Amino acid sequence: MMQEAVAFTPGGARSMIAQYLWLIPALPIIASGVIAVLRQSRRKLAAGLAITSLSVSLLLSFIAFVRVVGHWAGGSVAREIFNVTWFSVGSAPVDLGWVLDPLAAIMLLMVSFVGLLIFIYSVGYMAHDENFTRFFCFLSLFAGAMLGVVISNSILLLFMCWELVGLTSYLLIGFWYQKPSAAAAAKKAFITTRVGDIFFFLGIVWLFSQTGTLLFYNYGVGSLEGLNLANLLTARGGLGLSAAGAIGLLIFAGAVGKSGQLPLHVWLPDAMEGPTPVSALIHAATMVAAGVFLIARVYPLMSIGAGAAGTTSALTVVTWVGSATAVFAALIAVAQNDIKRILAYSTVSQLGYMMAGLGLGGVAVGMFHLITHAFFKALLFLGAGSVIHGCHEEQDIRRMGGLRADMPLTFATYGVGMLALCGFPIVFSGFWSKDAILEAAQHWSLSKVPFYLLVFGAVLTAFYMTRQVSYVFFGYWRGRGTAHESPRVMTMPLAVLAFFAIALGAIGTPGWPWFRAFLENQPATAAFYVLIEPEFLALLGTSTLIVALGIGLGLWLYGNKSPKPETPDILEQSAPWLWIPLRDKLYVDEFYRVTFIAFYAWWARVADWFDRRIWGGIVSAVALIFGLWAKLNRALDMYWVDGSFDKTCEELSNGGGLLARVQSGLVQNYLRILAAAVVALAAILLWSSRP
Amino acid sequence: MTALTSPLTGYLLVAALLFAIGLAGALVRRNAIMVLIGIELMLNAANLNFIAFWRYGPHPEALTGMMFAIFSIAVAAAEAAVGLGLVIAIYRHTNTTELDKINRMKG
Amino acid sequence: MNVVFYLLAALTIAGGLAAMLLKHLIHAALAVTVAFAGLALLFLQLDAQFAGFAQILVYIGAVAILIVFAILLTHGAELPRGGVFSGTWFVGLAIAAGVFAVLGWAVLQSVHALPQQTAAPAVTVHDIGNALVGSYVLPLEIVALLLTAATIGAVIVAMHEKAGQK
Amino acid sequence: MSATSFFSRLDQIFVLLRNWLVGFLPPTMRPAAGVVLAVMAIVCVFPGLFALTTVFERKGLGRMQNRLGPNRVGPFGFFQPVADGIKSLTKEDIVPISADGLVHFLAPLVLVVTVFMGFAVLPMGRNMVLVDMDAGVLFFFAMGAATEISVFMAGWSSRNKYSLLGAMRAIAQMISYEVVLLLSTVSVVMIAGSLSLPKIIDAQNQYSWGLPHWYIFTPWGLGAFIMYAIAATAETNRSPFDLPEGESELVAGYHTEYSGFKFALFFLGEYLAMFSISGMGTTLFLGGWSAPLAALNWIPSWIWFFGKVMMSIFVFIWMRGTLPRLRQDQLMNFAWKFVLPFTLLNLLVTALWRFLGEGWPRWVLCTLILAAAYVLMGRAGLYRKHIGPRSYRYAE
Repeated sequence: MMQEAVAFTPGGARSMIAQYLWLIPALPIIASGVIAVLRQSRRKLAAGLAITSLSVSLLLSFIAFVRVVGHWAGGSVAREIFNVTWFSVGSAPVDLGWVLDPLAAIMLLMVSFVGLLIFIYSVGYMAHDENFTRFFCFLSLFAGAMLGVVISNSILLLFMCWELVGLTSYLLIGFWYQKPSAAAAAKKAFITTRVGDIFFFLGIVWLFSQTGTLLFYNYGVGSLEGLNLANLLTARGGLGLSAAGAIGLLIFAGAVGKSGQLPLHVWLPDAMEGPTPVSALIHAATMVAAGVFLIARVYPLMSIGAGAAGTTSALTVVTWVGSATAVFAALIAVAQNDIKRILAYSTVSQLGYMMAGLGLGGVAVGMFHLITHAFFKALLFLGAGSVIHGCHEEQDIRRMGGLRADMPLTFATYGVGMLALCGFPIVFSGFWSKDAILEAAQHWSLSKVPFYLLVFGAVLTAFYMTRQVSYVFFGYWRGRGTAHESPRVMTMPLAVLAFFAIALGAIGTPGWPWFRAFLENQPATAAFYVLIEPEFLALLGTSTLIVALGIGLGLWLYGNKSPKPETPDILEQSAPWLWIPLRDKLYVDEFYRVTFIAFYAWWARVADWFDRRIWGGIVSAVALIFGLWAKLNRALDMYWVDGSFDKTCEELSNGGGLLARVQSGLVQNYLRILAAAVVALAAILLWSSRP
Repeated sequence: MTALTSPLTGYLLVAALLFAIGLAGALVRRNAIMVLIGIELMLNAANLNFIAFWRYGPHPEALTGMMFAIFSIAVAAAEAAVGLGLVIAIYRHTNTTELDKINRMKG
Repeated sequence: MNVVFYLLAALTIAGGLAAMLLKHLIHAALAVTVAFAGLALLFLQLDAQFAGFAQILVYIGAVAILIVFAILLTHGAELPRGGVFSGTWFVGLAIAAGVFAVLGWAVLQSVHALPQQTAAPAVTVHDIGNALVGSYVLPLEIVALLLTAATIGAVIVAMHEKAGQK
Repeated sequence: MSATSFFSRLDQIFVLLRNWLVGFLPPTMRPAAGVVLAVMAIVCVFPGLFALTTVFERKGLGRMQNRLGPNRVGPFGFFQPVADGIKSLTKEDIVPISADGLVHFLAPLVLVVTVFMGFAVLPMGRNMVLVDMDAGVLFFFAMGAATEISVFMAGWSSRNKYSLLGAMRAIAQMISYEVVLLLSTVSVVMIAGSLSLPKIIDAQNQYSWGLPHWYIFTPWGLGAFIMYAIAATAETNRSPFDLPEGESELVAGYHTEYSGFKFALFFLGEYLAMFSISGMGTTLFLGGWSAPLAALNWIPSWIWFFGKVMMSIFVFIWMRGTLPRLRQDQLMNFAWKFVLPFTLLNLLVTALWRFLGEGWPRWVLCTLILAAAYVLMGRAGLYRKHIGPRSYRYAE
């Protein structure tokens, strides 16, 4: 099969790396398989295997990246694909394949790099866990699956890896399954994402039935290129959408589930029950971003047929959902006291930013924020992990404080992450990526509302991050025992991530939009004059204002005064009407509980009731009737005892005996009767069908 | 007789005869193993039909009959294995393999 | 309709008949082996090399041996007292005759309707292989599963019960 | 004439000879006559080889057990087989009174015939194959499977518990190892992409840097060859798998009750089976009649073929002189718990090899996997003390 696939690809000039791209996901998966069979005591070996395999993947990803950059700089088309026909059902071939293009290359690099850092970090973090090997088995399985999502060129393969990722996330959230809360959270995450995945799968099926191919790119006959795409545009999709739009929305539903967008965001905060490295890797940097990546991958589907407004209904939906999520989650984050929950809600809101960026400004804008966010949010989570580690598994920020003295390195790096998240101007990468989104929102033709929403969200982000930092690192120590700095193996990754949280901004400034050019496959031109144009300066001013407002507000309310853990929050004292709902996460969970869950419970009860009452009732009724009948018979017997009755009985029993003789239990009798019947049937048929 | 001018007819008749023989064996022999052998014969007769139709049919390149025969050979092997295993198990329970002695529904 | 066909047909039928008539089970098993061989040769006569060899491999190599083993394991080698034919053998014979009558009649009825391809089909093993892993891949997988299940099942069924489990 | 043409003639000498002989006949009869000639050649050559081999085996075993082998009849006792032949022909042919006459008579014939059939598809030299069958490999193994029934006939018909036990053992062993035999062949078929033996040889008959592309020189090929060799030894009931005729336990296995010419036929049949299965192994893994070095191509192909076959025969004899006999349960466990799993693994590796396509990665990957598997297995064995260094206790 393989050979044939190679044979009929025109222009077989395919680089080695593109051909062996599958090794990148395969290595971690193999490693996890090996780790799975290791004995629990082989901790070093397990960690070593996982880290080695992932670093090899990182190396390969880097080679691939260089390769793509070379293509791009060379001006040739920067997409290499490699397809394999897995098997074919009837005439429809089921194709798998992988693609190496700027999008994939960037993601590969990001995932394997951040993943590697987090692997290293977890060696320290999980050092005292007895299920160390299991942890690394799951973790590297996840890494492999995630890399698979990134490179896959066939929507089926993508879906497989997607589900695998979901599975590992489930396993890792429930890693400490002794904790009922963890088990519950795992189940919640799994089921909630299923809801989205069902729609996703429908989308896949529809796409396949429309285009007849599972491949995204296949030299002009893939589902995202050439004629197929045009047909998708013309085909009707219902609700006044084109098929492309409808399928895009279905796929977007999958993305909503995976990356916690508005209706389905509830699982992400609970997912923080898992170990912190998991939260950092899966629920901040990579997996939740997979949804965004998915939209970026199928962007042609979403964006085709853009009207005069320069956007499509699908993209509009994406935008609105994104910006709504951004503000919604940011609001909730303001009133949380669990250090990881705050970060989780901030993740949700940042994902909203990315979605909005995709909807407003296209792939480059969304992806840029994805990449930068991956770094600084991973940084924040790992920092939070280090804080938790240092405070003896304490997660309530009200029971911390003054840590800047005790854990200087963590504090410094955390500060960097926080500023990057707030989008502190010029210096930090977060600024540039968020700025790009805001700019895109400002120029959006349909409505200005998303812009205002996003701006408000930015203020809130700055605010709650300031609140958290001043709670954790300033004031004086309010926890039990004394805090201590984490081991080197944990702080080193923090430092590296912090460096990137700053440096990454350089590749995406309006002055030198290398990232955008790379993703959109145009030559990158440095235009530093943009940086001093009034327009940009105005934007710079506004965002500076935003950040300043947020941070200032935060400092004014929380700065350096450290209230007793028991005393209610300042906002709660001043504005309980605002605080209470926010603290209770705007009652989304409660809402679901009283609507969907209640509905299902009710339905179950109904079914149960049916079983008991109706069917059971029927049965007992029948029994009753027969009982009556029997009584009647007895009465008849009493009044009507005579020979004829006995005779009938005899006849009946004889007839029964005759019939019973057929049921002799002799197999050959049955066979005989069967054969005779067949003969008779065949004879009749033949006779009737005789010319 | 003119019927046998077509080679296919000959094969079909042979297959029919073989099938009948197998059926007869399955019906008249008392030993379970012989019944199984009879069934094997019937299966083979069916295979012969498939192959013959494949050979003389209009589309031999479609391989349908051939494939059917191959698959049925594989399935027949499985059937023989399971059937004989059952016979042996029955023999363990009721010390006999003669079907007209095995008429109780529970061993 | 050449002489080879008649010979092979005679061999096959003779084998089948002997298998069904011989009193001794082992003889019957050997006779049925002859019938299998005859069928394999008939397949070759029909230009179905692959099927023919598969037939030899599976039936003579495996099924026949399996049958023989079963016979020896169930002491089928010694002759039963009550004769080898069931009491109502004539019924069975009549039904079988009926089947043959119907089938033969049908065949002879439809002589003129039968296809008359005379050119030997040019089908190589390569084509068969491609078909097996191509359009027939699903049946292939299913048969693989079936065979695995059958193997395990046969082993479990024929396994000795533990004491007290019976 | 020039040397090259001379050697090419020498290479094709038998083919030319046949064509020359056939030339005397009218054209209509030529193909049939050619086949008949080839069959006659096979029927004459291999029994001759068998005669030689018996002498060699007895002398070789003698050397290994440092004693002289047969050395009375003729120079160095090389006419021993002649004497044996005369003896077996003149001996009385005893049939036990209670034996099943017909079956007892048919068994050796079935064996010899089916074994001879196997040679029909073996290419013994360039253009020296009796029938180039499209499904040659399948045919070969079908014939191999058919021999089992003859073994059973022999064992069962002679109404002798030793014979029956021997036959049962032989069949159980043959069936178990036939699976391995076929599976290890499948990997070759997978790579060569054909069931026809000449095609398989052509696939191996290429040279890079003067070295041949024999399958034994690939990781999976080596593994498959090892498994094939084990299975072949068991399939031909040779030591250490010679339980079916373990003389210390059952007198002579399934041919205990045979004497005279029928016994000779069994003897012949077993050695022919050895030849054919060695020829098959040669064809599948050792490049058949192709020369081991490009430089040696001038040597006639049939010399290479028979040389390789005799080499493997020698290995058979060597093993017989070296290894102790297994126990029945050991035999079965070995078949199902060690050989079969590794053959399957080997098959997977072959598939991987095919999948990876040209290039160095497939060498590295396949070698790593197989080596890892074998090493791990050895470790496991040592770990659980199943295999590994034995400790002997000597009587003091």
